[in-house]
Amino acid sequence: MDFDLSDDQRLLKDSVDRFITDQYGFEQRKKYMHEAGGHSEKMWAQITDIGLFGLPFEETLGGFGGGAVETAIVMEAFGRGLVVEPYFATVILGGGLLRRAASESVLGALAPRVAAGKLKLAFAHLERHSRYDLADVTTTARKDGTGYLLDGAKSVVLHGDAANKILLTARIKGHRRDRSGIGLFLVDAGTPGVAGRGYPTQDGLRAAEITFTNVRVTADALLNDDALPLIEHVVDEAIAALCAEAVGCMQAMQDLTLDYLKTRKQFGRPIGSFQVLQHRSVDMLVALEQARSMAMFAAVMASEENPIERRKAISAAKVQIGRSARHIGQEAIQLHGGIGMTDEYAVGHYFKRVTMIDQLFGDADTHLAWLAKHGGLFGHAA
Amino acid sequence: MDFDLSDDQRLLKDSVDRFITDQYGFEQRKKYMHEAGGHSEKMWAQITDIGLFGLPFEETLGGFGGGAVETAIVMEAFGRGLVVEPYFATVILGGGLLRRAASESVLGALAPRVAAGKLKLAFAHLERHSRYDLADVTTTARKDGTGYLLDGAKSVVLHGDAANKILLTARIKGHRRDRSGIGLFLVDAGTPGVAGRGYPTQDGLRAAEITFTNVRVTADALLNDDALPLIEHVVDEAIAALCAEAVGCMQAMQDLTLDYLKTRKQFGRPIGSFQVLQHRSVDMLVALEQARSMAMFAAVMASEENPIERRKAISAAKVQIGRSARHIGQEAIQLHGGIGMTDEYAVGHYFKRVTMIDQLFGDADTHLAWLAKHGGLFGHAA
Amino acid sequence: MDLNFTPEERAFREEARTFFNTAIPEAIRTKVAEGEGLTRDDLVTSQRILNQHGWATVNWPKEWGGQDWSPVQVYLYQDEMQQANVPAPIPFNVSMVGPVIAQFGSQEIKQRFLPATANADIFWCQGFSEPGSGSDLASLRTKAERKGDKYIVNGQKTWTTLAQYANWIFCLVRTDPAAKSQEGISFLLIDMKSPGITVRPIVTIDGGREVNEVFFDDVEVPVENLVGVENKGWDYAKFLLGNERTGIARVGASKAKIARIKQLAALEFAGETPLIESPRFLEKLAAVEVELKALEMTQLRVVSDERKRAKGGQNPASSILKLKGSVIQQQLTELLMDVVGPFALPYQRDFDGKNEPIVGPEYATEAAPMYFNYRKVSIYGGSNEIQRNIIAKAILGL
Amino acid sequence: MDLNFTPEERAFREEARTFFNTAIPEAIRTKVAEGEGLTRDDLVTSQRILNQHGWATVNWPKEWGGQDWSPVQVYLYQDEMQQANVPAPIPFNVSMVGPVIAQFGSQEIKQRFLPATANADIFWCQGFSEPGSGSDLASLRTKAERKGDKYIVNGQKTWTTLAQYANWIFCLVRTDPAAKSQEGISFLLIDMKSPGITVRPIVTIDGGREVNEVFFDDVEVPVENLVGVENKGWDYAKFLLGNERTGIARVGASKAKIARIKQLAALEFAGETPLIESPRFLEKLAAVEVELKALEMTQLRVVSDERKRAKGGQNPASSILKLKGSVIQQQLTELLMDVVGPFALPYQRDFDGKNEPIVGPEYATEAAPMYFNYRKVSIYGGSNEIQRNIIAKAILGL
Repeated sequence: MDFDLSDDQRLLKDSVDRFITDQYGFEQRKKYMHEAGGHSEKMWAQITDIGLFGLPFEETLGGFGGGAVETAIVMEAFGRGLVVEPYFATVILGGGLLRRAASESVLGALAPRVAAGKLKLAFAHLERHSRYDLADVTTTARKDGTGYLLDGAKSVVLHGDAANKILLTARIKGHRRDRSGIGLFLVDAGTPGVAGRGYPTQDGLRAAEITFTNVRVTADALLNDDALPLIEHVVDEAIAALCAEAVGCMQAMQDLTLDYLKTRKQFGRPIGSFQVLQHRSVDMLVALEQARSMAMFAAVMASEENPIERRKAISAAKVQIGRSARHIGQEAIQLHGGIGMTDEYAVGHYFKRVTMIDQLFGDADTHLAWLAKHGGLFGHAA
Repeated sequence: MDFDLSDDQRLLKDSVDRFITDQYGFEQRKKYMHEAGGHSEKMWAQITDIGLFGLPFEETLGGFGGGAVETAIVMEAFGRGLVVEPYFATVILGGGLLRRAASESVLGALAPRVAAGKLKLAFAHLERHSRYDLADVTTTARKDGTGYLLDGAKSVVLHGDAANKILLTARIKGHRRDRSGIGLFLVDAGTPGVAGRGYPTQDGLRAAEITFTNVRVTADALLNDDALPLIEHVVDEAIAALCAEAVGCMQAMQDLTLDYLKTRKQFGRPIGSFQVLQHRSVDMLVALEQARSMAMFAAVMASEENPIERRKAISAAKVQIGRSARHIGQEAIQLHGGIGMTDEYAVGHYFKRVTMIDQLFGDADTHLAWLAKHGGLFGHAA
Repeated sequence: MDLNFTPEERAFREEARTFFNTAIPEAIRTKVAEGEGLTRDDLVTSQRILNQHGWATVNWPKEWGGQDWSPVQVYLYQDEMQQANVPAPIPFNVSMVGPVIAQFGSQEIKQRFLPATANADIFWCQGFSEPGSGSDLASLRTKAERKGDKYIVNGQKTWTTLAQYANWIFCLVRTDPAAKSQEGISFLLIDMKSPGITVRPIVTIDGGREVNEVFFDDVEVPVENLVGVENKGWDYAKFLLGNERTGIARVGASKAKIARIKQLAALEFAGETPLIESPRFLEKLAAVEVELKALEMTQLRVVSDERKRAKGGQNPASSILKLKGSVIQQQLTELLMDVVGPFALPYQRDFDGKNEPIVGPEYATEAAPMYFNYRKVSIYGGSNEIQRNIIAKAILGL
Repeated sequence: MDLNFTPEERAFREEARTFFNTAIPEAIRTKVAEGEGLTRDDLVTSQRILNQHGWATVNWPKEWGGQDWSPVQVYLYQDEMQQANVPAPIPFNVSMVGPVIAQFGSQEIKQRFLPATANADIFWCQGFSEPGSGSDLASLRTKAERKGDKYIVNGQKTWTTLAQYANWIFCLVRTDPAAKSQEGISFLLIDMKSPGITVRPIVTIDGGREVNEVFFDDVEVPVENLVGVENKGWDYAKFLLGNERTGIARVGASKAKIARIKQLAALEFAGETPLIESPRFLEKLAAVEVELKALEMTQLRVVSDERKRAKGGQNPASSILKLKGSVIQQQLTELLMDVVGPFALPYQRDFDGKNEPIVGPEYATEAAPMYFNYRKVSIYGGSNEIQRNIIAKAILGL
C-alpha cells in the first residue's frame, strides 16, 4: 500500500498546479467566465497544451493513458481554480463514454481530436422527471431504415451549448425506468432537428436544454444498444472526479477561512484568537481530511469492475463529500461573516460549486439510501 | 392563551418543589434507593401526605381531579429529584388505566386506596418481541367458565416487583399485532400462577419479569375486552408525564453544569470563561428550552380525544425530548470531564434517567418515523 | 395554564388571516412565497394597504398610529402575516427608526417624520455597520463635524440593506472623536439626495442586490435632523436593537415554507414514488417540523410572559428565538434543494434571456438562490456567534 | 499511488487474523465483543500469549522484544487484533512505560523492568492525573522529597485506570517545588505494595470499576526507581503522550462493533420486519460506516506517511484520528441502544441475583453500560476540547 504519487503523477500534478496558480486566480477566472460561451478559449488552449484532454486515452490515440488517480489530480487542482472550461463534460463524461462505448474506428477518429482540444463533447441524459435515475429515459430511438429517428428533450446538459457532438441516451425498447433497452447515441450538435439553448448555472458554469425532434441518424450513431451498465461505470468515474474537484474547493475554502481568521481583527484582536472559531476551524479540518480520504477511495474504486462494490464505494464517497462540503461551505461563509456573502469575494463561489456538485448524479441523501439498501460498506459478520 | 399556572397549580407546584428540595437531595436519594424494595416507604408516605397519589381521581374518590398539567408539574419536580418511588407506575400508568377502563364499582373500590397510598400498581404490557408495539401481545386469555385463564410472560414491567395489583394486556382473540381483541386485566400479584422477579434498572429504579401460568381469574378481572385505544391514550398521557420528568432532569443537568463551569478552575481561571464552553452551554440552553416547550405542548395535547392528532403531538414531544436530552446529557458529562463519569456525582444519574426515558414507549427515532408517516405536524397547504 | 386561544383571540386570528389574504395583492404574496425579490413598489404598496388599515405600525405608540394590542395579538398578527406571505412592513421604518423617533425625538421631528414613515412615503435604510466594524459596532468611524447649523458627514457605511430603494438613511455617526468608543456617537437622519452620498451595490452570492455600501463625502446635514441628544446615539441604537427581536423567530414564515415544500415534494418523483412518500425525506422534514413546533411554543411562552415582565427583564426562552429560528429557516432552504434535485443548477435570475421559458419546473428557479441567500440569517443583525456570547453572559452568567 | 496491499502485506494480514482468532481464548474475545469487563487474568493470559509469539511489544526497540515492522504492518496488526476482539496488550505496559524506560532508562533499569513488563509479570498503572489537575497536567502537586537513597512520596493521583490490577505504578511527581510548573517534575516507578499506598475505587456511571484514586502517604521509593534524570520527567511524559496515538482511532474495534450490530439487528424486530431491514436504521448505520471508512483511509494515509516524516513532523490528518475515532465509537454505542430498545433498561451487572437468568436477550445486557462508559473516550487521555486547542495551534496556526 502506498499513497505516494508516482514520478509521472507528480509531474502531472506539478504542471496542473502551476497552471492554476499562474493562470487561474479568482480575478482571472471572472474574466474567463464573461467571455463568449462562458469560458476562455485561451485557457482551453493552455489545458490542451499541458495535454490534459488526452488524459483517458491511450498514447496511440494522442493521450497518455491516465486513470482515475490522474483524473483526481487534475480535478482537485481544477476545483481549486474553479475552472470554467468544459473539461469535465468533454473528457470525463464524453471521453469516458467514447472510451467504453465507441468502436475502434470511431474512437480512433475522435479521441485524437478530443486530445488535441478540437472537439467538445456533452452527455445528455437528464430528462424532466428522471432526477437521479439514469434508467428513467423517455427519449425514443425508433428504427428508421438502417438508422434511427430520435425524439425527446434533455435537460441541464452540462456544457451542452459548447459541445460539437452530443452523447445522448435514448430508449430503443422497453419502458421508462427499464434498465435494458437504453441506447447511447453520438450526434453532431448541428444535425437537423437538434436544438439547444444554453444558460449559466449557479456555479458560474454552463448547461443547456437540448431537444431532439425527428432527428435522423445513421446506424453508426448508435454506440451501444444496451448502454446502461457502461454509462453507470462512466458516471461512477465522473462522481469520483467530482469528489476530487470538491476536495480542491474545500481546501480552498479552508485556506481562505484560516487566512481571514488570522488577519481580520475585531474587538482589538485577530478573530482567529477566539476559541470558538478555533474549534470550529478544527471541525472544518476534520471534515476536509475525511473528504480527502474518501475522494482517494473513490479514485481507487472507480476502476473496480464489480458494479455493486464499485457503486458502494462511490456512493459512500459522494455521501462524505456532500456532507463535508456542506459543513465546510456553510462554516466558511459563517466565519467570514458579511464578506463571505458577497459575490466579489472568492469563498462564496467555492460554496456554490460544491453545492452544485452535491446536486449532480445523486445528492448525499440519495447515495446514503442506496448504500443502506445494499447492506452498507462493511460486510455482515459470519 | 395563558401559560400562567392557576392558583391551585401554583400551590401544587410549591408543595412538590418544597418536598423535593427538602427531602430529595442527591445524597438522600442514594439512601432511599438502597432501602428494601429499592425505594423509601417514608417518602412514599410523604408523597401520600401531599396528596399526590390522588392526582388523577375525582374528589369523590379521594383525589383532586388533576389533569395533564398537574401531572407535568409533579413529574418535572420528580425529575429534578430523580424520585425512585413507584409513582409513575402506580398513578400515571395504573391510575390512568383504572380511570379509563375500570367499572364505577372497581374504580370506587380501588381509587381511594391508591389515593391513600395503600395500593401499588404496575402495567405489564411488554413482551420479548413486542418492542414498542403495544398491539404485539401474545399473552393469551382463554375463556374458562365465566372467567379466564391467563398465560404468558411480560418483561420489564416498571416497578412490577412493588405492585400489589398488576394490570396486564392479554389477547382474547385475533392474532399477534392485531389491533382488536386485546383485553386489559387486573390481577392480584399474589394470585396463584403469577410469578415475579424484580431487578434494578439502569437508572436506579426497578422493574420485574412477570410470568402468568394458567392464572385463573374471574370475569370481573377483565376491565375492557378491546382495550388498545384506551391503553394508547393512557400511554400518551404517560409519555407526556415522562417528557415533563425529563425536563426536570435536563434542567438539573444544566444547573449542575453551569455551577461547575463557574467554580472549577483550570489553567488559572474558571473554565466557564472559555468561550467554547460558553457557546456549548448556550446550545444546551436552547435544547432545554425547546424541550420544555414541547413538554408543555404534550401536556396540553394529552387530553385530546382525536387519537391521531394526540399521538402526533405526543410523538413530536417525544422526539424533541429524546434529542434534547441526549444532547444535554452528553454535553453535561463532557463539560464536567472525568468527574461527570463518576457514580458519586449527580450528573450521570440524570443522564442515565433521561437515556432510559428515551427507551420507554418508543425512542425518538421510532416516534419520528411515526410522525413522518402520518404527514408531520403542519398540514398540507391547500 | 391554558394554551388554547380565547374566542376573542381566535376571532382576531381569523380577521387577520382574511385581511392579509384578501387585501394584499396576490402577485406580491406569490413573490414572497416563491422567494422572488420584491420591487420598491411592491413594498410600498403593501405597506400603504397595511397603514390604511392601521396595521403597519402596530408596535408604535397609539398616538402615532400604533395599536394597543396584547402580546398575543401581536404574535397572531405576525404569524398570520408571515403565513399569508405578506411582506413585513419595511423594518427600517417600522421596527427601527420609527420607535426611536417616537421615543427620543422632539415633537417637531416626530411630526415631520412619523406619518411619512408609517405610510412609506419615506423609505428608510440603516447606516450602522461600517467596513471593519462588523460585530464590533462601537468601533465605527464615520464622523459628523458640527459647523454652524449643519453637520458635515464623512465616512462609509456598509451592508446597507435596500439603500437603493431608500430616500432617507438613519445613521450612527461619531460626533465626539475624543470620547471613548461607545460615547460620542449620535443618531442622525440624512436625506439620501444630499450631495456627496454615493450608493454602491454589493452583489451577494445568490446574485441578489439587497445590500450596499454608502459613501459620505462632505455631506451637509441640518442639525435639526439629529434625534434626541448629541452623543447619546449609542443608547438609542441599543434601544433599537432591543426592538429588533419581534417576530425574529419567523415561525409563520417557516410554516409557509413547510406548506410549500410539501406541495412541491408531491410533484417531484424519486424513482417511481413521489418524493413526499419517501420516508427519508419525510423524516428529515418532520424533524424540522418538531423543532419549529417547539420554537412556536417557545415564542408563545415569551409572548405570554411579556405582559408580566418589567421592561428589560428577559425570559431566558426569548434568547433562543433568533438562534433556533435562523437554523430552521436555513434547514428549510436545504430541504427545498432536496426537492428540486438537479434543477437547482440553472441560474435564471436577471440573465439576458429573461423572456426565455424557464428551465425545469418554475418552482426550482429560486431554490439555490434562496439557499445561498439564507446563509445571511445567521450572520446579519448580530451573528449567531455574537448571540451566543450575549446569552452566555446575560442569561447564563458565564 | 496504489492503495492495494502488497502480496506480502496481505499474507501478513492473513497470518495475524489466523493467529488472533486461534491463539487467544475465545472466552476472552467474546467478553471483548460483548463489552463485558475483563479480569486481570484475562489481560495477563492474553498478553503472555502475544508475548510468547513476540507480538506483545511490537513498538519497542528490537533488542527489547520489538518488531521492526513497517507502519503498514503495525496498522494491519492492530486492525486485525481489534477486529478479532483480542484485548490490546496492557497499554500502560506496552504503549506507555515500556517505551519510556527503553528510551530514557539506564541499562540496569531496562533489564530490571522491560522483560517483566513485556510478559505482564508486572502490571503497570499510570499515576499522572491529580484532583484539580485534569487537562492541566503541569499543575500536579504530588511531591517526592529526596532523603538519602530514598524519595518520600506524598500526594494523590486520580483516574488511575486498573490500579486495582496493578502491582506497579509509574508516576509524575514534583521533585523541585521551587521550579516553574513544567520543570521540577520527575518520572518515578513505585511498587504498589509499598506501605503508605491506598487505592480507592471510583465507580463510574455504568457501574464499572475501571478507575481509582491512589493515595501516597509517606511512601518510600528507592532512588534507583527514578527513570532518567531528576526533574526531566515532563519531557518523558510528553514522549509518552506522543506515543499514545497509535491505534487510537480504533478503526478495527469499530468494524467489529458494526459487524455485531448488524448481527443483532437481524434478531430484533421493529413491527413485522427485522430491524436490519428498516431503512431508517440502515441509513443511520450506513452514515457511520461512511465516516468509519473515511477514518480508515485517513489512518492509512497517516501510516503510509510515517516512513517519510522526520520524528515530530506530523501529518495534519493524524490529528483527527482521536477526534473522529471517539465520536464514531460513541455513535456505535448509540446504535446498539437502538437495537436493544426497552431491554436496555435492566441493570444486570454485579447485582445480587447474578445467577438468575438474564432479562431479555443476553446481548442487551451491556448495551446501556457501554453507552454510558463510552462517554469517557472523548474525555480521557486529553479531552476532545484539549485536542481541538492543540490542533488549532499546532496544525492551523491559530
